[in-house]
Amino acid sequence: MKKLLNDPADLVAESLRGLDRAHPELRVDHENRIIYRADAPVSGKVGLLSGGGSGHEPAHAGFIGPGMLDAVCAGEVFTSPVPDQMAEATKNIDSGAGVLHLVWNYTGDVMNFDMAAELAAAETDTTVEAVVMNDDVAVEDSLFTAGRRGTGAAIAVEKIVGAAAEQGRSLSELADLARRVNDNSRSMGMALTSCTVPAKGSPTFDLPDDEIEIGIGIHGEPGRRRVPLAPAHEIAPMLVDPVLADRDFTGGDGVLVFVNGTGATPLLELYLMYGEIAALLDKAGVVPVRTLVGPYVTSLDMAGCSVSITQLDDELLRLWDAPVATSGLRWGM
Amino acid sequence: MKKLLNDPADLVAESLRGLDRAHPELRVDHENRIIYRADAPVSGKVGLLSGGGSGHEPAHAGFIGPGMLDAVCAGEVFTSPVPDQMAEATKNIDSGAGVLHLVWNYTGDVMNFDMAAELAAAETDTTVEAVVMNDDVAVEDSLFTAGRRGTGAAIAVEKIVGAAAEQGRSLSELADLARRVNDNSRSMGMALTSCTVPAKGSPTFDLPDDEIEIGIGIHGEPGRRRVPLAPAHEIAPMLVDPVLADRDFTGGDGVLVFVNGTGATPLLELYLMYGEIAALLDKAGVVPVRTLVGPYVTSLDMAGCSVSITQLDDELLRLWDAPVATSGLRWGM
Amino acid sequence: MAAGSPGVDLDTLQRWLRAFAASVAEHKDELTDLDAAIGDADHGANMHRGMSAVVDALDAAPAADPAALFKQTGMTLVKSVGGASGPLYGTWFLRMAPATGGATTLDPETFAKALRAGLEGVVARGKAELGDKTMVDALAPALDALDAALAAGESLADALRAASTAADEGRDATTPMVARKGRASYLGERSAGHQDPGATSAALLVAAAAGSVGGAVAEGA
Amino acid sequence: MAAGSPGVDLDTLQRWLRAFAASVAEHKDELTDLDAAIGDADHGANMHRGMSAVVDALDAAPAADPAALFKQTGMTLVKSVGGASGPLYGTWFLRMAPATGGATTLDPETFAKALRAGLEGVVARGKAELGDKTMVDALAPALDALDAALAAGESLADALRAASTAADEGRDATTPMVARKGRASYLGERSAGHQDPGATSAALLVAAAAGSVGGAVAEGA
Ligand SMILES: Nc1ncnc2c1ncn2[C@@H]1O[C@H](COP(=O)(O)OP(=O)(O)O)[C@@H](O)[C@H]1O
Ligand SMILES: Nc1ncnc2c1ncn2[C@@H]1O[C@H](COP(=O)(O)OP(=O)(O)O)[C@@H](O)[C@H]1O
Ligand SMILES: [Mg+2]
Ligand SMILES: [Mg+2]
Ligand SMILES: [Mg+2]
Ligand SMILES: [Mg+2]
Repeated sequence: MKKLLNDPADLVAESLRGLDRAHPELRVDHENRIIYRADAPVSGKVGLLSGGGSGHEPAHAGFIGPGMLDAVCAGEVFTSPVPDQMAEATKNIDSGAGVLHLVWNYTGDVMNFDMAAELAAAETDTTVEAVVMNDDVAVEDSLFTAGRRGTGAAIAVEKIVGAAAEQGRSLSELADLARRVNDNSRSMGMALTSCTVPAKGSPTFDLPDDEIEIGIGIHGEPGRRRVPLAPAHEIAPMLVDPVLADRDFTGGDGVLVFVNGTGATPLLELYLMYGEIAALLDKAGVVPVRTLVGPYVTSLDMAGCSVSITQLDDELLRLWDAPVATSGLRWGM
Repeated sequence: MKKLLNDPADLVAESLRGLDRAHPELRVDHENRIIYRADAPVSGKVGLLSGGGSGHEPAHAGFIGPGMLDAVCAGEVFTSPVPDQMAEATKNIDSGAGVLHLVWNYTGDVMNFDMAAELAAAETDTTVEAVVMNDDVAVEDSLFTAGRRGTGAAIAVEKIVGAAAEQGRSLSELADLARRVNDNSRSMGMALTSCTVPAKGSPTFDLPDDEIEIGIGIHGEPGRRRVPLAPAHEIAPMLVDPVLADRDFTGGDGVLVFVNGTGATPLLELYLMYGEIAALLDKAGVVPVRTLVGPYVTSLDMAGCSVSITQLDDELLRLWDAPVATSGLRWGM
Repeated sequence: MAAGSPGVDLDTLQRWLRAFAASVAEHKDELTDLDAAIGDADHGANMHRGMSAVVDALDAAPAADPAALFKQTGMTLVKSVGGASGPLYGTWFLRMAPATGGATTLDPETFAKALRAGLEGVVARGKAELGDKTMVDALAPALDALDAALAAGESLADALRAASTAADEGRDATTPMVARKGRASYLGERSAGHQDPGATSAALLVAAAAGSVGGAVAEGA
Repeated sequence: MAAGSPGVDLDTLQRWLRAFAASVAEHKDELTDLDAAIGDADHGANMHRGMSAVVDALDAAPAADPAALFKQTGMTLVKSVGGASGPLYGTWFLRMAPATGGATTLDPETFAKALRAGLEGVVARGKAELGDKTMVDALAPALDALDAALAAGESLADALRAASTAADEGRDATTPMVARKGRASYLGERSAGHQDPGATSAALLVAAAAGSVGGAVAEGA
């Protein structure tokens, strides 16, 4: 395993140390591994909390700041953070308007956020709502399983809800909005290579040189199926078709298309993939009005990509375009 | 070779197609492979042109926009663009105030930009100045060689000169400023793994699992030396020490520290590296006042990092902080 | 061995937790490799981090009675593990605590009742049913075997040995299953053919009980 | 073979360029592999892209005379290659053009003079000296051998064969050199022990001349 680290057991703590120094606009509670907007709690604003395992950078801490999240709890690599962290963060970002937990749908994350909400309810008088994000169409029989995974759509949810929170909307309005953006979103991913979890020290799965994983998760969980390595113009429909089959995206005011790099994929290739994807959307009568291309939700050093599509309407478009100032997404300020 | 592409020969053209669709704020001349600010030429403003081989994304097109570059010429992967492209771009971004070529110091880039300037002089009445950026301290005997490579410092040069150009400064003032920022900057890089050039289809160099390259270039050129794989706290001084030995960074108003990921390095690790680097700077009495951590000048899928340090003063700090709106760097607008 | 074995005291319970921690440390890579095949390659690291913290807590502040020990262990796991296994193993011990009824020495029935309460907590938290390819597939048969053996008048030591055998069989039975809970469920049919990591660590937990609690009780008998 | 061989006509020159293009295509991977060792792994792709464009241009619009042919070839290379080799090989042909003096058939001395002008262009553009481990290390000895052979009264065919031998020797001699120009110079001492890719393609260029120009002239003799 070749990585820029010292002891793998210290990776998350040491990385947070660097993040803290690099971003004076954030505040890091190293003991609890919570990263805050330096000015949290923001008076009158609902606090937005997310988080999850580490290894997805810039998610999650890269999306803290005006117009997006107020705090993030960092877990070990690919391991959900724990309820104590979440409860502590919840307390500290509550300005009295309540706190919204934006939870990526994984068994661990959901259970830990549940326990955190129970703790917060028992220990403080903070009102907490939780919205679970589950946009990954790779999981087919979601009814009798852990359900669909939360993947790229979270960026749209967190950005749009973040903008609405700055407007002073109420906790329940924001929870509804989060659910609406999540319902409007679908994602599908693929991997060319496995990632290597530092604590394990070797690739999570063996993928022969001539095969790729379709429907991969963001933690190196194997995908739905393996197919032979194919050119980009054949891979693109393997991602776009299941997304379009799952929801009608032809209405509304166009869509947000997010082509995500999983870590080791050159941006040069991601743009090429976006070209292939946009051509498929053209054919399907789906109109991309906003685009995001880059490594935003990574899986350590995995090579691959995912596509997330979010149906927009006038309101969502305005909220997407609203100013945001985080290290991962920034415009208008 | 596992990559998201079709025919490697079409990679750059197809990637530009996706880039074009993803960024309505840019204009792409596909025949000449030139990417422009949509509103170029900007009246009264000196035009800023850079470019180079592809494979370094977001460099170079990711730095086009208000407050930074006006146009970029894209070459084949790791191959300098050609004079015709540069001459055409030069003509199209000249609003009458002249054009500054910001050239990354590689034999090919320098010769092609030279020929472009000759072409532009012969064919139009555009005044062209060129500044060659050469910040890489890995190249030791630079006097009798092709000189030091242009690497991470270009981001500082292009950002700072871009801000000054928006203020309406003259071509010669901007050229002086570019030289000053370049002189104020030093860089050093390392690789954990080789990149794979798509047209070649296999890694440029073999690097055993227990060795790393110190002083690597941004095109997978082998570095100055190979050393055994080491923990991050031992790698950091291999980068920082030669930089600090080459220039005194203790004066002025602090420094900009730029920790660059070469492509496949997780941001989690880059932040850890920044923590190590910042600790070394503390010891050396060098004060980071601005920080940039992320994959800005990549080498396709190479895993590794580089550190660039730029001495700032009051003016450079203000220009660095000035608004910029590019897909790679954005703040204040 | 006759019925009416002596109870399980605090010391023995601590030995159980230490034995489980040692067993997890020993099988860390195996647990992670199992998780790599159908999950995210962290179960070994997760359990090791958690049980190391449990042992640290034991060393730092010995609990006053079994209830306190279980509570401290559960809270430590919830605080230090994360992921799916943290809340589940954490809940297991947290629910065991009140089920001891404050006793300082647990008679076999109380110990079995406490374990059963733990399992109910796991099921309440994770909603897994038998056959979903989770830790429940090792824990539930183990507790059934324990109850049955105790009901048949066997000693706690023997009953725990039976429980451990049942846990091992339950763990092995997860291999052909198609996962319906947790991360492995994303794989659908592809999850079949792989042993569940959580069922594997759960079998280690029961084996540790058979080894230390069973052993101590047997010695004490 | 006697002195006073017949001149080199347009057809023969075109055959030279096509032969070089074919040779580059054949050695593409070798050139790239050499560049991978001390450069950036693109020399084969660069030269192949350029010479394919040159052949396309020949097919599309045959040049009127040698000067036009060289100019078109040089411009095509400058336009299509990029990197270091594009401006250098481009300049080589661009500088050959005026040195033909507008002749439709080049006598051996004029051909040699044109090649020499090409070399001077390469040196003016790239500032490489002999021993810097570049294409100059193959080209300069080749032209020296050519001039010497012609001065000794040998036929152009023989003189080009001598030039090709000298180019090959010059190419081989780059192996122990420490690069002082181009990308390989970044490696310092580590560049020694590797053959220079540009010197390798340059030797192919001279060999193609010996094969086609030399061959044609010999046939015509
Ligand atoms: N809903 C659930 N109920 C019971 N056990 C579960 C459930 N979900 C997951 N598990 C158990 O947790 C194990 C995985 O634990 P771990 O790898 O530590 O967490 P994560 O899946 O969050 O990475 C699985 O092998 C399974 O036995
Ligand atoms: N200054 C120079 N003068 C002469 N030849 C040079 C010079 N710099 C580089 N070369 C030649 O160019 C070759 C590399 O060409 P190529 O790989 O196509 O370009 P790049 O180095 O830009 O990738 C080298 O092997 C060397 O022979
Ligand atoms: Mg996990
Ligand atoms: Mg090159
Ligand atoms: Mg796991
Ligand atoms: Mg090269």
